[in-house]
Amino acid sequence: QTVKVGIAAEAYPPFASQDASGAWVGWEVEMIGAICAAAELQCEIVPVAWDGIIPALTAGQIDAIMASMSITEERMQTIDFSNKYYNTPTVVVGAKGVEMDATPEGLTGKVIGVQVSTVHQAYVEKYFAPVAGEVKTYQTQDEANQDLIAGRIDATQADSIALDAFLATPEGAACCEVKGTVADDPAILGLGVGVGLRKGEEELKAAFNKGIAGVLADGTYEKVTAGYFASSIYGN
Amino acid sequence: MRDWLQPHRIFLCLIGAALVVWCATQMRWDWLPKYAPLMAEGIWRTIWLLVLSTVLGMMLAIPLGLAQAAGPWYLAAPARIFCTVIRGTPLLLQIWLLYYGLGSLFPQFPWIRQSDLWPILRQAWPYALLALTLSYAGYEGEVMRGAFRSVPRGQLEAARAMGMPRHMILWRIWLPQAVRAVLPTLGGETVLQMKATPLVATITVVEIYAVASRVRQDTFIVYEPLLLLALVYLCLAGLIVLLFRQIERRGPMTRRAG
Amino acid sequence: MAAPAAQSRTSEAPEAIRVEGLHKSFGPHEVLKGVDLTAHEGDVIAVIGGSGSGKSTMLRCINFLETPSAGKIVIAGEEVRQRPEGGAADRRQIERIRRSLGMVFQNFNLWTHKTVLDNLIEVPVHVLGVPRAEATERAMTLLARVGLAEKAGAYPAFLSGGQQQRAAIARALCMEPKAMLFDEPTSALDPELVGEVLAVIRALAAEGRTMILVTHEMKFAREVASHVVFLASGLVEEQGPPEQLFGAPQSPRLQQFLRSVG
Amino acid sequence: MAAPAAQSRTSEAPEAIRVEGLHKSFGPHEVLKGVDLTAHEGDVIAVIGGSGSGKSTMLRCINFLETPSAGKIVIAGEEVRQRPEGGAADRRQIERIRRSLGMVFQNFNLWTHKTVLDNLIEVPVHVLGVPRAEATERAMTLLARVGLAEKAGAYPAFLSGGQQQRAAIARALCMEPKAMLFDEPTSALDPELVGEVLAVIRALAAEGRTMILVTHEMKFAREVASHVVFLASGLVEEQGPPEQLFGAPQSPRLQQFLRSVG
Amino acid sequence: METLDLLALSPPGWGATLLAGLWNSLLIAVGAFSMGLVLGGLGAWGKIHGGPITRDLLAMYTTIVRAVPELILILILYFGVTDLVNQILIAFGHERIQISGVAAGITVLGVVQGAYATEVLRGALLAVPQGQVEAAKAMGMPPLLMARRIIFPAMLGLAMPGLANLWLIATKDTALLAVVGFSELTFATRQAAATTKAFFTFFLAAGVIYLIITLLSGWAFARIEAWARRGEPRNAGG
Ligand SMILES: Nc1ncnc2c1ncn2[C@@H]1O[C@H](COP(=O)(O)OP(=O)(O)OP(=O)(O)O)[C@@H](O)[C@H]1O
Ligand SMILES: Nc1ncnc2c1ncn2[C@@H]1O[C@H](COP(=O)(O)OP(=O)(O)OP(=O)(O)O)[C@@H](O)[C@H]1O
Ligand SMILES: [Mg+2]
Ligand SMILES: [Mg+2]
Repeated sequence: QTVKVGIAAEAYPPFASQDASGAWVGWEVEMIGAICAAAELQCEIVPVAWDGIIPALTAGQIDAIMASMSITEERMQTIDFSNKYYNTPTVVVGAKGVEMDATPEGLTGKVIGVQVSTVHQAYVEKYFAPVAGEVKTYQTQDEANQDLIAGRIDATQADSIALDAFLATPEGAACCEVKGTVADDPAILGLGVGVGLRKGEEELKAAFNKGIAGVLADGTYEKVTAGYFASSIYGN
Repeated sequence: MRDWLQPHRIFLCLIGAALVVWCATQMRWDWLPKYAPLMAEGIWRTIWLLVLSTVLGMMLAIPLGLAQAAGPWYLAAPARIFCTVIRGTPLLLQIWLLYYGLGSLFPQFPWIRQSDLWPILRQAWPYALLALTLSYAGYEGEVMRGAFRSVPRGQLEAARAMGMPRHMILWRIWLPQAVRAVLPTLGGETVLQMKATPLVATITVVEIYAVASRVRQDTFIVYEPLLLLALVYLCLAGLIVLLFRQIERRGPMTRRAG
Repeated sequence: MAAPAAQSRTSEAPEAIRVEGLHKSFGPHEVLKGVDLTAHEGDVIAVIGGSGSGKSTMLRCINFLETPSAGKIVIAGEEVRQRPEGGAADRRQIERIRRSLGMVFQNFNLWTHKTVLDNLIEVPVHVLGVPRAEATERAMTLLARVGLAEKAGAYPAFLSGGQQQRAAIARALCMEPKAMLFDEPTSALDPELVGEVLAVIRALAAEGRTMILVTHEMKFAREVASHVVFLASGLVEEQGPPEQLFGAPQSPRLQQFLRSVG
Repeated sequence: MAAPAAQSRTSEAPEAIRVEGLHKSFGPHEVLKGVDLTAHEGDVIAVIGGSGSGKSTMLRCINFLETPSAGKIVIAGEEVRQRPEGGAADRRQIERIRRSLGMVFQNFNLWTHKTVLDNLIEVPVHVLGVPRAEATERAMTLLARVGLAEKAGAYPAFLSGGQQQRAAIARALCMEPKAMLFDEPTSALDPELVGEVLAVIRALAAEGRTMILVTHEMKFAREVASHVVFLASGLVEEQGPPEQLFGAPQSPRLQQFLRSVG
Repeated sequence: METLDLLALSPPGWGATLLAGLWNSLLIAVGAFSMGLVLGGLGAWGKIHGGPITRDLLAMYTTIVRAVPELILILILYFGVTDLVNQILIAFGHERIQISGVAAGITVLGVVQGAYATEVLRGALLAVPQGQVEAAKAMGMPPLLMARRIIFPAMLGLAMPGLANLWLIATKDTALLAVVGFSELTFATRQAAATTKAFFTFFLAAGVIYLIITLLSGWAFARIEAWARRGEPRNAGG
């Protein structure tokens, strides 16, 4: 029986995006193939819009979700997660020439932008919101980046991959720089990204865990990652 | 009160009550306490955005409609272009252009950044309000154009023949009759406007829809936040419908009885 | 029955309305081809003529509801300034002049969103600045006079044809204008009410007000008018005191027109 | 001038329209309080009465545009079935009956989005199934008859009052109905055209068509009618042949009403 | 990449994707708008001429359907109802079924459009002078013929601006269909923008496409309105 693996239909490069010819490419897309192979599952990729991805899972139209879905306590009450298959470091990027670092003291009085419903938002709300001037929430990280360029926020916190890509663009390079990596809080940041599964499907969960362990063990993980990133993104 | 006691109404109310009870008992609401303050804030933001943008938008729509229906070409043409462009491009794009386009020009001038206006200009809500107002004005300008056009000419001639000044004809004869003819349309457009407000979430203005979305994303609970959102919208839409029905009931019935 | 209006044409009284060489075309269709007409204060001028001969158009031109293609209109000695390409040059002038001219439209044009009473007091209260109580009182008196007192609170759509016409007449009277333009003011009225309107018009004329009225009822014209104008093919074919026009019509057109009256 | 219609009331001819005990109230206001009226084929019945006395309402009840509060309406021997709570019981029956009744409204009600010609051929072509060419020909003949041939392509809003009225008459005639209901069909017409309409009505009556017409012009009523009905306070106050009603009115109300005619 | 390269018709340009999205958008918009017109016509008629029960049901329809976010309607219809049906089918030993996403989307949008159209048409219907209708009735026109030949043309002029607005909203509301896996213009635009990071290029391109649709349809609507108002004299200025 094939396992239908749902991915978000919205582009999220470099993890999963559609090129102009309609083909799905990216780290996560390759990783799905690798993990399924290692887990000896027959997988089929089904793109579903982010808004419909949970209903699709619960209604049985897909069996698993691999769409850079962060594991959180709150979400675990609704669906199950496999072990993490990646976890990127979290950094704070700020405008050049403004004094700050990635600590509550350094961000006191600053306007911080963060993408809504991410672990970063949870982190910012816990550590920075009490001291920050204001916390603005964005629908996408791109919008937060735009506002950083425009000077309407002083800093933004996100995973290093998204921000590295931003700093690689001419506008990003001109305006901003990495201000530091935030202090770890395993309860929020440490869980990483896992495969989303219907509650109670222990067998499938075990299979995915086996697959993830497999790709990590046999070097496939490193090989795929090398094609996209400078260093490992598994986290510690 | 007595007309509420008709059998079919009681029946419908019972169905409604049963649905509510089922939703309340069979679904997950444990997230509610945590997000309640956010929701209250979101509802408030939705309401004032809606009220301000429709009132301001209508104030723009009247001259826009009038200019197109009866104005000289040098007023009609720009009004026409404005309405076409606003109605012709997605609201999201307009919000984007205003906030990330126009709005990000300001910070490039140091004197603006230093001025007293900057704390307002760096906020998102002025852009959200502006975009929503212009959008409502564009759509309603078109509706009002048709409405002004529909008032029978004799009604205006009677006013003119008695030497009413132009502005008075507009306020006392033309506008009331025009608005009456399109009240249901305007009611619908106002509900549409309510449902357009969530788009401002893309520029960090968090209203009720954005809160509901956040609950969904945070918890992966799908239907409950949306149902609560639907309930809020239902109340707001109910208010809008009631308001418009009240206006519609005032003044003459347009039909001969019988 | 009262004898035909005995007032003679008082050319010594000041001029109230003068129309000179009035032309009006709708597209290629020339309706008025040079109409001349003078009304002195206290005159009651009846305009008669075939359907479609341009009577309403002429009244509407006097009030500037239609822009004349050519010609001059002088109200109380004041010429209405026109722009060369047509259209009124001075809106305020027009508005001021119109306030001194009451008009009753052929199809009444009562404001549908206002009650009969509100139709009457609209202009006195909001344009002429009469206090509301005073205007209401005047309006109610007028409504009683035309037998509509009990319909004061009704909307026009719920009135009979004759009631609408009476309301329209009362609305024009309520402005207390110096001159009145009536377009077939008795077309929907029964003989009793026609008599009543006749009396009202006579009373107004006695006060020195000027009236131009279009009518199809020759008997009414004969009784009410101090001067009759016969319009045909866009021109004044014949005019004179009613006794002369109805008694001894000169032009063949008028003779034929009156033959049907019997 | 032709003599008053000489047709005597032919009670042998079959009954065309019968109204029995017709009541109609608008809210608390009772307009008709039990009107009885019978028209035989070929009859021309003139209804006269003061403004607001319910003449239009009666005509509108006869073809069910208003639902009678009580009473019976029988058209060509067929009773219009009514539901107990008011309203027509059988839509098809009403439609069929209405097709045999031409109606000319007091305010014309021409369809504003259709040209005069299209107004005329609308019902013949789309309801009665007359071929378009035939209907057009018939319509053009009628328009020529009422002197509107050149306005066939015009929209009603651009016509004079009398032209609209003539178009409305022609529209009703174009259906070739068995009976006609006219609501003041000559109110906006000059004397020449009134004569023309008179001739048309006479010709129709001679063909055996029935007509009920409301009018304020007593002379016209006298000339055209075979029978006159005087409506007052929601009741038929007096009726009879025109010579009798106009020559020797019995009731004080009618006497007073006619006094103003002089 | 240059702007023009980004918009080129063949990959790696995104032009073809956008055009395909446009075609899908138009398809859905036409479907939903037509369905809305039919529902709206019936709804307006029922609201004015219907009995008390019809009127109450229609009031509920227009209020609820307009108020509830389209997203929840489509989620319930596409996932909730499908799931329910499937559970029942499986319980009886049948195969699962799958509603077509497009059909579900058009249905939802059409039902929503119908609610708005109901109000637009109701206003226009009420504004038709009663005399126009009475003239038709008095000549024995059957209701359907009367609706088609007299009432519809007479209300068209006033209804046109409202309907034009609804149509334009329909062309843009199709974004919702992304949830059921349908790539229309808005979604294609976002996809292209997110992948290439050329936000302004693609959003402006989409804006221009929408503007062209608006101009074309605006022209068509204006023609219809002018035709509908051909018998009405213009209201000249103040
Ligand atoms: N729809 C209505 N609602 C309320 N009252 C009405 C309505 N239609 C008519 N009336 C009233 O009923 C009475 C009779 O009206 P109707 O139109 O029948 O009069 P009429 O005899 O035709 O008068 P006229 O000669 O002025 O046309 C009037 O007092 C009028 O105000
Ligand atoms: N707005 C218009 N556009 C085109 N033609 C018009 C317009 N108004 C009037 N006409 C035409 O001008 C002519 C004169 O119209 P007018 O209304 O002045 O006639 P009238 O003498 O008042 O006739 P009636 O006694 O029938 O009211 C008619 O042939 C009419 O069709
Ligand atoms: Mg006229
Ligand atoms: Mg009447």
